[in-house]
Amino acid sequence: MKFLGFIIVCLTGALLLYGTGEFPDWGDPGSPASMHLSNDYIEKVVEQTQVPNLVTAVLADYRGFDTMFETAVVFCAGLACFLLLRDFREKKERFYRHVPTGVILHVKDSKKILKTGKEFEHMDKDWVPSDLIIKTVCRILIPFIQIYALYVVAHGDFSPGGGFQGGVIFGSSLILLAISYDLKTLVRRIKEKVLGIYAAVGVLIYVGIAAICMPMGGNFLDYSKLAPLVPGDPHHIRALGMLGVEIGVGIAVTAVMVIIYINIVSEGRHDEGL
Amino acid sequence: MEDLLALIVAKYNYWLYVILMMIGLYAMIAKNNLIKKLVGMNIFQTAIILFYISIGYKQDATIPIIQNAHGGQDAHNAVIHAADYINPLPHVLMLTAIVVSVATFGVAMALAVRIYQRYQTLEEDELRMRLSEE
Amino acid sequence: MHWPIDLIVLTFVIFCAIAAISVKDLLATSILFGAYSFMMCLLWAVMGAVDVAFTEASVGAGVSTVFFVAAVFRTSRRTKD
Amino acid sequence: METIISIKPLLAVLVSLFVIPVLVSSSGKPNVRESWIFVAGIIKLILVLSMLPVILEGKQIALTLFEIAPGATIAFRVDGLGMLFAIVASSLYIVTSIYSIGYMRGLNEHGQTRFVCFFALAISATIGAAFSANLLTLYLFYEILSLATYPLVTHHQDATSRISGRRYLTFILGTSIALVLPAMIYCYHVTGTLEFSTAGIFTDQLSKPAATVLLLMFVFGFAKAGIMPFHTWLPAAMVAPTPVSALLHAVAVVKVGVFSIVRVVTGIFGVDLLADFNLGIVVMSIASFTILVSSCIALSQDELKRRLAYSTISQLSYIIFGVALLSPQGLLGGVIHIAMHAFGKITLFFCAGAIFVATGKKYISQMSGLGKKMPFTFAAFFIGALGVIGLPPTGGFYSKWNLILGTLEADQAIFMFVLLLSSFLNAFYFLPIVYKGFFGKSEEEDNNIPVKIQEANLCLVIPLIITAIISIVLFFYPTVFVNLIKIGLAL
Amino acid sequence: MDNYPALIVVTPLLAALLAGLAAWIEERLSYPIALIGLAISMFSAFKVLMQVISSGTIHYRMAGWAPPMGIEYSIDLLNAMVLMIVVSIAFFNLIASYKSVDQEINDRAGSFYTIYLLFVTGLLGVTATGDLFNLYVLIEITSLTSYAMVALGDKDRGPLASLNYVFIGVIGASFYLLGVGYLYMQTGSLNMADVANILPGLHGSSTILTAFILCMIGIWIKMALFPMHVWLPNAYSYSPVAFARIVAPLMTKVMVYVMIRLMITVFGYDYIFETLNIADAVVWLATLAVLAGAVMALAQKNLKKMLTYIIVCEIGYMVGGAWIGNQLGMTGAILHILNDALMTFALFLAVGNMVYKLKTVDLIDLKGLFGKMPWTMAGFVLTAFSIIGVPPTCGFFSKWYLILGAFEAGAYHFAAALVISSLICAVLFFKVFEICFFEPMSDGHGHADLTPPVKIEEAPLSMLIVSGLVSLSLIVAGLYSGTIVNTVILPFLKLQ
Repeated sequence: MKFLGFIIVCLTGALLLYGTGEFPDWGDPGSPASMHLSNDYIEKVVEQTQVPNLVTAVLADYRGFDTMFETAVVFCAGLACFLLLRDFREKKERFYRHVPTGVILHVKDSKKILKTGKEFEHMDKDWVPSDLIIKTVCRILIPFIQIYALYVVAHGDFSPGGGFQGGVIFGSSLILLAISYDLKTLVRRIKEKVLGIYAAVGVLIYVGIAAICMPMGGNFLDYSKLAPLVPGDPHHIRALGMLGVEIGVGIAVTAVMVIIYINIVSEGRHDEGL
Repeated sequence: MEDLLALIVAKYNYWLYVILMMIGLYAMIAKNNLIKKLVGMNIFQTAIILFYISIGYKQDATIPIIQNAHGGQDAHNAVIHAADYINPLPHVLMLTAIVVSVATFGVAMALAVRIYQRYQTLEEDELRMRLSEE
Repeated sequence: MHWPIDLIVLTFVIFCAIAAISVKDLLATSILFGAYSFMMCLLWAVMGAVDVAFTEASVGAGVSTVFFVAAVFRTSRRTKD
Repeated sequence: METIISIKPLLAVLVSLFVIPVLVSSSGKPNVRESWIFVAGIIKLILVLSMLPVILEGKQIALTLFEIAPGATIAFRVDGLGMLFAIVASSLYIVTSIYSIGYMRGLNEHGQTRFVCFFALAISATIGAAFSANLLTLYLFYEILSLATYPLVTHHQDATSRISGRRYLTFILGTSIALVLPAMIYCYHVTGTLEFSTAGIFTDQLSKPAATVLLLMFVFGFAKAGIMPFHTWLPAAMVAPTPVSALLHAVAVVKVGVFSIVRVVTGIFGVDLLADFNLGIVVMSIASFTILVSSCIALSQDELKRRLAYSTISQLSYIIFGVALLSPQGLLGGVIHIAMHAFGKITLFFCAGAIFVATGKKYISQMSGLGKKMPFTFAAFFIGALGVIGLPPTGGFYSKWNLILGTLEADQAIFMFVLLLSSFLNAFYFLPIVYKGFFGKSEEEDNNIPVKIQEANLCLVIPLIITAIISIVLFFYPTVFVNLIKIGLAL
Repeated sequence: MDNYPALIVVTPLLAALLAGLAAWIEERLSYPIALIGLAISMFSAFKVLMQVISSGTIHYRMAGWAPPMGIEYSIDLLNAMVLMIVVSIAFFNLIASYKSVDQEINDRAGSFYTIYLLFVTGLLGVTATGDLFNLYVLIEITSLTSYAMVALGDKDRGPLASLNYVFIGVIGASFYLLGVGYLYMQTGSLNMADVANILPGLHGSSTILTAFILCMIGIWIKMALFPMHVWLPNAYSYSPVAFARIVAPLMTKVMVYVMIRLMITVFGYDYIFETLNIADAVVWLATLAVLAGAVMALAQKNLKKMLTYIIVCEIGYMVGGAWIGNQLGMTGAILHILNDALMTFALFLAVGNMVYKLKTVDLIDLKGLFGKMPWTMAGFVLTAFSIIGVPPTCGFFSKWYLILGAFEAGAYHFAAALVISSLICAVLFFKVFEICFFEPMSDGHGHADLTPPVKIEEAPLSMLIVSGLVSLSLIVAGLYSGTIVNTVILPFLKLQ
């Protein structure tokens, strides 16, 4: 196997190098890649869409169709992880910490469930995050991260960023919550059902905005036809359309990231994890 | 010497992406551990992304965000030279590619966990042994 | 003319890649993999692909690494190769 | 030659297909089921006969259904040959269905509904083959027939029938896919058409070697014709219930094979082309080899049906032989032998089945003295034997007479001796049975128990008497068939 | 300006999302939603097909941007036909799936339908799109959904098969992506038509050659051409029946379509068959694929596995036909996309019915099936004949065109392979039939009083009806293949 792999790899490498032979020099402004289409984009985008961040403009408008399916891929990944890993059976053995004394109880049979609260607190089998410093720091940190995520989503038109990055950051803030406290905290905060619905709704926002353009008399995704629906300067309607789309992407990505994390880390039981 | 240097400068990016790609592919084919294979897969994909980004790069040009176009109106009187900005298209494509790769990665991880649940191992030869004795 | 930086980062990237697939501890692999992604993202930032770099920083170096660690946490950490 | 567009051929093919659902639905009530079979069979016969006068006037009936590619259509065309074959098949179908009722009920076979359904399917495929206007359609029905007869051959669903079913398919399906299909597509590739025409479809595209290869591919490919060495499926297929052997392996299946070869020789290559390349001699030698060898094998068979099977093989080769003579008399004798042999051989098979049902005896050695028990059966057997041997007063004589004239006409006198020799052989392996039957001593007589007549039930006896009578009648009035052939081959 | 081209792809996507919502809120809703979505999509596909036949190629601009800046759907006769096939098979399979999904994945049915719809969306998009990168994204959607589904099927082997599928699938897709990158490097465009316009100037270039090879290898891996087929049998035979019934007929065929699209529209005949001379090698490869697929199928003990290898063999037919390099061969290949989709669908429907009753379909489990499930077996037999290539079923006619093409190109080895493979298929299927027909072996000459009648236990009506209809459609498609060729395929090939 190793040898065969080596042969295949060498062949591929040889083929690719052979292909690079006639490449234009690296960063050559005159190469066809940077002449044919890109110039059109660079010169036309701002006047056509009022969005200075070319990448966002091309991503969400000119090639918005790609991005829609990209979001669908993310949604699909979340769904796949749910389908593959989620199992609803309760785990047999459980651990509790008696808060006043700090004694740890190990409950074997699944029937017996202690009421967690002031006296007992549920704790994970192999992950014991009871460190005060980490908890506090994260508690302070997380809101800022989330605000930053929102900024990234909202400001995607003008600066690097956009729905996807913002969504990932927001999702990782939630994951941070799960890591610094424990998985139960996160699951208690955000129900699985809510995540699932958000994931679907996020993509729906995108597809919905795109689809509304058709009854409005435009092609699919043609934001410019949305002008009558939105108050304000019709001049910026495309920018607004992109913003809406980006928000949808953000929501979906956030939800999916959390779903994937939860399912992987708890083997789909949603009880214990990192 | 000079021209050799020039040649290296001109092309090394592409060569290095080829090397990265070979590393990834080799890991995917020859490695024994499934997680390692996944790492190889990711390296493979990032190598392709690197290749695209290298296509998009343009000398003496800045990032593809039009300056002083905020608000839009004054964008009209600001003249835009195509030569000043890097080609945005590959970036767009690669954003999509990254998303796809991370989605695949997540699913693959989930699969790996499932396999471990079932067989208690991720080493390919052991898995093959288990399958044959079943 | 910043190709030297570029070249240095590239060598780092390749180093990280080889290390990531050759160490025997999967947790180490995951961290090296994060480092690899971060290097990659630097590289792209140098090449002016800010959005891609941003994404890679948040995804490659961020979330994927977390997924990776989670998966390693749920499976085995040691490996033969 | 003027052509009439009519849907009759299609109806004649479809009628027994349409009846199949009815048969399935009435599987619980045997009498209803069988009555439907008769209705279908009679309608079919009427449809066929209703086209007869038109054909005799020298017209043709044509119907094009689908065009697959330019020149390759699924179409029907009724001409003399097709008509001849269709009449034989559809009339014998009715007789056989009477017979099969008696047989299947007499032996209390299982799966009778399945049996009759596939029987109906097979007969429509046969009629379709008879009426097909081009090689593609012919191939289509040929294949359908092969597949429809498989469940009939393996009707008993036991180990032996499994083996013989395998052999059946291997030879029939295998040769048709491996030899006929490429040959047919090659013809289309060369000429761009597959329509039968008495002049042949090739103008000058074929070199002699190519023509030889193609012809051999066809002759061996239509393995239903039982040319050696692709004949072994026929004896194997004798495990089937006797009505199947009777109708399918004396009339429908094997004759479709022969008919296809006749079509290819006269319609695709054209007599003249073959005469120019002088390929008739090749086919003739193959055929005569088959005739002699299989006759000799037949001599050595003790099981009656197997002996009949081998005699069928040799008789089929008569037909191919006659066609390969490429002379008018030869063609006439060969093609008319389709009909003559059909009536003769089916009588023989009926007798074999009747004997089996009545006495459970399969082997000739057990049959001495049976003639006194079942005189009608053995009389019919005698007539059938005469027909197959080719002696007056049976139709077989007419065809064999023409064949011999054909050999002289094509001045192939050597081959005349083949015919005569094989006739002697036929006589050797048939007449002793009759002799033993009537004059031999059965074990009852040995322990001198008085022998009383105990024929099989009427459903079995009547058909074989009918066919025997017909094969005598054909000796005196062969004119209809002769005219059909003359029209069909424009002799 | 009608939006049917967009609707074809978007309705299933919308339906998928709604079904995904319903899965969380009211699970019973997701099935009707899926059904409606596919119905609308099928309707629009039909409208588009009619429109294309009557008035030529349709160009639909996403977001109204003119290509090459925007993404464009350009739907010509070929797309329209394949779209119609894909969506109608998806729809009918959905009807048949209701019961089997109940049986196999009773909880999470909603999520199943969501993934199912996403998969269909991906296939439709792949077929409809006129943009090279968009194609990649959609291929990824189909692959991702199939990974999930494969893992969902067999509890033990599923995940492993799926993970191997992931690795190979990612390699394939990445190769394709690389190829597109190389193309973009030299042409600077991603729109198929635009690239096709620029390419002729660059025919000599080694980069373009590399791009071509990479794209082809990627697509071949995805369609499981012979040496790269290793992932297919496990993946397809371990996936749940409801999904196997759609992935087996459609995935590979759509990939074949993509190959033909790249060959004809993007790179062009004269590049492939005149500038490069690799066609003969590929035809040899296809010949090998046909034979190898058939032989490997012969070795299988499990019906599903056997059928998957038959798919591998059929892939060889289409690749060979497409690469023979004459009109007849290409006609045969395109016609076989339709016919093989139908045949494979019918086969897996029959297998689905068997699995529904028997749970496992190892060949030994099939004893006496003719008695037990007569209708299912009738459909199965008909389909088998079509694969063997018995007229008037459709399998015969595509074989007819392929062999004609092979003769015309003088590729006699390919013609021989076709004939041999149909012989092997005959052996295969009659092996199965014998088991179903003769066993358990009835001694005593099979007389009525000795063989007790077996009672009929058939699959649910919904599955039966669908499989019956599809099996009959094989004959219809066969008889009208002349019409199909004359109205769809030849005009399309004339345009190129």
